Amino acid sequence: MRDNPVLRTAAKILFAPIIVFGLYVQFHGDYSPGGGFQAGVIIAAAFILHGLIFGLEAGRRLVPEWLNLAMLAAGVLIYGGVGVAGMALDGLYLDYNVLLPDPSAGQHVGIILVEFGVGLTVTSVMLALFHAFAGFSEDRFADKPEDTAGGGSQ
Amino acid sequence: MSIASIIANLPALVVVIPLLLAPIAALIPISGAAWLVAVIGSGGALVSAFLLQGAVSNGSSFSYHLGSWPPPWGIEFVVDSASALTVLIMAALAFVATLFARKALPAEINEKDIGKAYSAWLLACGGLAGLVMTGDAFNLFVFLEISALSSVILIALGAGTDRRALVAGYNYLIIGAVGATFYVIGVGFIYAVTGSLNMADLAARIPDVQQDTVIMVGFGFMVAGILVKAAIFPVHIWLPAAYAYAPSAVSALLAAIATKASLYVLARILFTMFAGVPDVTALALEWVLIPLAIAGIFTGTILAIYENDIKKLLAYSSVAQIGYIALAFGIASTAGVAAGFIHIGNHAVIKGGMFLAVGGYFLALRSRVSLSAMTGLGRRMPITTTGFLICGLSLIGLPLTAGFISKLYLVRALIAEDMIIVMILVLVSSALSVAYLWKIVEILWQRPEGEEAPLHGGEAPALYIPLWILAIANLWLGVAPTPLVDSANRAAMHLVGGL
Amino acid sequence: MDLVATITANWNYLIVILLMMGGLFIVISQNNMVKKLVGLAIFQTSVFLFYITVGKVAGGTAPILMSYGKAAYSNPLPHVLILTAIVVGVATTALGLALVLRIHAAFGSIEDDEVLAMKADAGMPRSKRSRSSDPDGSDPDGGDPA
Amino acid sequence: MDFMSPETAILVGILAPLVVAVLTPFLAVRNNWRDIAGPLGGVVTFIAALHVAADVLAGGTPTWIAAQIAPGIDLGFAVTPLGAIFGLVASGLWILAAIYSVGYMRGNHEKHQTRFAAFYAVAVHAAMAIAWSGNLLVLFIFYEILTFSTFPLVTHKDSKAARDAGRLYMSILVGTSVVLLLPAVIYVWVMTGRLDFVPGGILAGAIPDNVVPWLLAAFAFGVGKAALMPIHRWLPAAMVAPTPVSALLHAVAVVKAGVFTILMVVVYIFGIDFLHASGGGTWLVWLASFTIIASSCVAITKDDLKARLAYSTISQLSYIVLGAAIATQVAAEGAALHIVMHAAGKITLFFVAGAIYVQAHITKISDLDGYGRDMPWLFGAFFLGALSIIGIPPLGGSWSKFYLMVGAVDAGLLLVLAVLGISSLLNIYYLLDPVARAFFKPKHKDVKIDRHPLVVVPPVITAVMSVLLFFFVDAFAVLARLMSG
Repeated sequence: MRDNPVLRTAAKILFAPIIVFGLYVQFHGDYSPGGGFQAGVIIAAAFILHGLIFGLEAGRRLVPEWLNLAMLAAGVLIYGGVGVAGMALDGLYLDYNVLLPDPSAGQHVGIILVEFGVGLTVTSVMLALFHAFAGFSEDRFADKPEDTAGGGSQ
Repeated sequence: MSIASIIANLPALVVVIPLLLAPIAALIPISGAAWLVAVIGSGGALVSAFLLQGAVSNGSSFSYHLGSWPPPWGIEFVVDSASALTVLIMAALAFVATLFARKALPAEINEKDIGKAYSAWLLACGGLAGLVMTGDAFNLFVFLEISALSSVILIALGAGTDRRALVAGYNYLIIGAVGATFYVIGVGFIYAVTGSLNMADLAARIPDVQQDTVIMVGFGFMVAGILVKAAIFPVHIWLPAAYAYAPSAVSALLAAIATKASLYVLARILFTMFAGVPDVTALALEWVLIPLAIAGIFTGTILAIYENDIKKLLAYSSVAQIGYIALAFGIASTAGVAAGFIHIGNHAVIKGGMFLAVGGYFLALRSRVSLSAMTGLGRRMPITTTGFLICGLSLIGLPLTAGFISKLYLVRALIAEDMIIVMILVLVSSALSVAYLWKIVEILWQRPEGEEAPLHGGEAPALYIPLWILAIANLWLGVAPTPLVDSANRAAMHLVGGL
Repeated sequence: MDLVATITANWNYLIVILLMMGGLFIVISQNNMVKKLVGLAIFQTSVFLFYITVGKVAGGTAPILMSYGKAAYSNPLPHVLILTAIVVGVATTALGLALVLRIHAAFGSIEDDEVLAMKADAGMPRSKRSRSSDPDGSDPDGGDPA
Repeated sequence: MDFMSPETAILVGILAPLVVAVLTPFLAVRNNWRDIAGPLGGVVTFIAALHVAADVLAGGTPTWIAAQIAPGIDLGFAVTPLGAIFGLVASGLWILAAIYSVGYMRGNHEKHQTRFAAFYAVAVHAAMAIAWSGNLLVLFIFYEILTFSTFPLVTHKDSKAARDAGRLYMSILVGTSVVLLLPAVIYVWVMTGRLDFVPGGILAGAIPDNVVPWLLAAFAFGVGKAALMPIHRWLPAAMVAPTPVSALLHAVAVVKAGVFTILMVVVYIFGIDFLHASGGGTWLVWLASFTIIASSCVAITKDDLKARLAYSTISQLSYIVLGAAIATQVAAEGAALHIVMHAAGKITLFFVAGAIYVQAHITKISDLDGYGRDMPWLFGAFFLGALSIIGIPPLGGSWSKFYLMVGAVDAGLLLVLAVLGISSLLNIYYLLDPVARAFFKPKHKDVKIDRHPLVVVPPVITAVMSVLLFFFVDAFAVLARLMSG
């Protein structure tokens, strides 16, 4: 699909708007329908579209495997971090009221941070799944000497 | 992070510490460092569980509101003598298994995957702890899935040595997912009728709803789902393959704690959520749980007698022991439920120890440990084999070992409820279990030398020290069982109370 | 109420039951591992549908506090629960497919009965196995996962 | 003699054999040290047993509590008069058995002597703990440990036959104890809320009369070691073990623990009067009588010396069970005395059988013709031991048989008198037959005899003891009378 000019240009044009729309859904989650899960999938769709059109190696150059794994872990740690912050400020786990002096603002900040963490994780999980399944080749597991059995069994 | 806030947040810490350290472990490529993270995770959970058990040792119980949303809206962690005891047993066994994993996991899994293996390990520990702590029915489903999926990953990691681990993992995934979905359907029915998900709130609302059909169907789905996860007789088929082909450290972890959490959940469903409708639960106990438990005891023991692969043999014996616990809960008297909790503690220590010993054999023999491969190991690996023997004698219930205490209290509960036929069946099956243990002991010690599998490096202290911790625990719980027995009685009083 | 009225009244529950039992049947009857996963996905989707149907309040709009005019709102809780259940479903399916790929690499087939029939490899850990995979297939052609 | 308080005496008596067992592997560096440890431990234990018996004679019941297993039951020891008797027998005979086994093992050049000595000591430890156990649960615990610790002794030779015998030994003993004895113990615990040994019994009034025979059956068949007829097969099969083990099995520990348990249950759990009143024991009287006669007949057919002695033990054990089942004061005393008399007599016979094997490698009775003059001391001891078991006056055995007969008359069971008479006649035939062959028949198989003093001295001592027991029986008689409070 790499050499089909129509797809290439369409992909180039569409890439940015999809990301923007994803971010919109991410940060308007508390006013209108949206939130971490949906936004994460939309943003991942942009990267997958790019991977499909420009090939897996280009996709991996855009988001290398270690970055992908790091983003995944970072998302979960942000979510957990907000919870631990609540505990540190003498509230209970995931207690948003104590994050800021004014409880309703605290709730606001808490939910946005948590949703951002979720968004980050979902994006990197979807991307990791795509690369794992697309990049899976059986000979990697055949009797090749000392090859990594890694693969995306995430 | 003042000390007071730590104490106040203990119930959450037991679950949060392992869960939050899991992603960190996944990022670390060096196996030693990743193991350290795992030790910190399981150690932290153990300390919190120990403090929690201390807090409720006077029979009190308290609830912890996540995100300070009060129940019945918010998710609530319930800490009472029953849940604290179960979490403490699981955290202790998880910690010992993690110590064992230092040398055991790298020997069987590719170096690059070690970080991810420990991450799944911590997820499993955190998920199981959450399963026991949570007081919210749907949150329980989430923890059920967290622990199930991470256990599947851990089992499938055994593919490094035996490719059937992949099929075992796959089957566990399918059957576990179907079980969990059954549970969710049950919760859906109960939620549709009562409108609440909090267990304590449900216990209050269910009696006055009295639309029997919906309650009955919901109860049926929930119990069926949990029976699958607890590997009770007809739906236990995933257990032997899963424990046999998983890496040895994983078999020890799963054998010791995985099914215990589901059994505890079964007790909570039967004795707290549906306490208000005794005729429904009585029906399930008498016609479902007890017959299945007895059938499980006999199939497990008989299959174990004829099994040649040692880990599958121990897995079948686990099915039988789970049958004992389910039977104890089935008796539904305070003495019976107490016997169930005692055996949860004792079986975890027994089976954990035996799988650690078999792990030690596997790492020395470097090949699948079938009974023929174990000939004469008694002389060549004396330390591991004596530990294995102590746990084995505890399995068949030799006096002065933990197994004897749980058999004593189970038979006592049975006689008190004068279920004489059931008692005879239990005793006959425990006599049968002597058969398969003696088969192993004869092979370990008495078979003359001659055709013996080569040993690669003798016994490593890192492998037999955790085993001996559990062996000594076996003897300790056998001679002075009062701490376990008292907390089990308190748990039973709390759960079954005036029943 | 006669039969037709009950059916028309709660036809959505009928669909839930149809999907649920269909999915379960596929999981049990199918030999092919991927089809089992498809059946499992159908089974889980039926649960999502069930929760949403339970949550629907006749005439209620989306539970978002825009203006105070509208009185009736559908119950938001089932939707949130199902969001989690969907994520769990995705995770289960992804893990199942990953396992199927590895099984195919290890056993050369993903038919349940064929895989079970195959004798396990000698189970020698990687470091011990000889590198040369001899042609006569003493080492099953699928090779053992590295 | 009073430098030890009774409590420390219990502690010493129980822990000394364990210390010997633990030290043996370390002492194995020099064979002599290891071999001295056994008898030395025996002497220490015997002194402790004497102390305890003296205290019991003075009317006290020394107790020592270790830990609390369950509400109302603690892991502790309390010496009853019957316990004191068994303690004396076990520790006293251990000294001689230890010396004898050293001679035997060296004479026969057996391998694994260290493992043998260690498990030997553990078995005696279990026997002492059973003798002085504080309640039925502690007794059950050490009863099981005795089974597991004697298993390596029975399968010492590691041959196929030894392993089959071991398998039968384990399946019967563990099977009966787990399936029958344990529920019986727990049933008593549930019904009465206590398990300790009280003169006059704790079951009177706690359980309905029609349950008594079933509970007694659970105990009688639960205690596999008492070798009642249907569950006796493990005993002849265990003859494949070396003779010191058979001596230990038959006289010092295993079977004695079995009948001791049944006697303790009848006297201290059921209570003699309650059992007699409820008539629950009558079926056991007839089963024991049947066992006595049947095993004596089988003994006659056995040509192998040790097999014949094994079946003789089965019938002698049923004497004690018979005394318990008759459930009168005198019969119970007779049963208690028979524990002592039979121990002394039977251990002599086994020592002689082993000595003949070590010195002349003869196992068949038919081959014994004419060897009386070559081994005069051995056959003399055999003669005295046989007389004691048959119950001829100058020997100790006559006392216990006399008490049993008086007990039977008390209970009005005249048929039992006939049973005891017939069995004495049968005993005379199959026990004196080897002696008659050795002294009066011409030798038809000549074998070189090599002298081993260590295996000859112990049987002579125990033979003399059987005689002395006739004259100095009052200590044991008083203990027996104290038994029922």
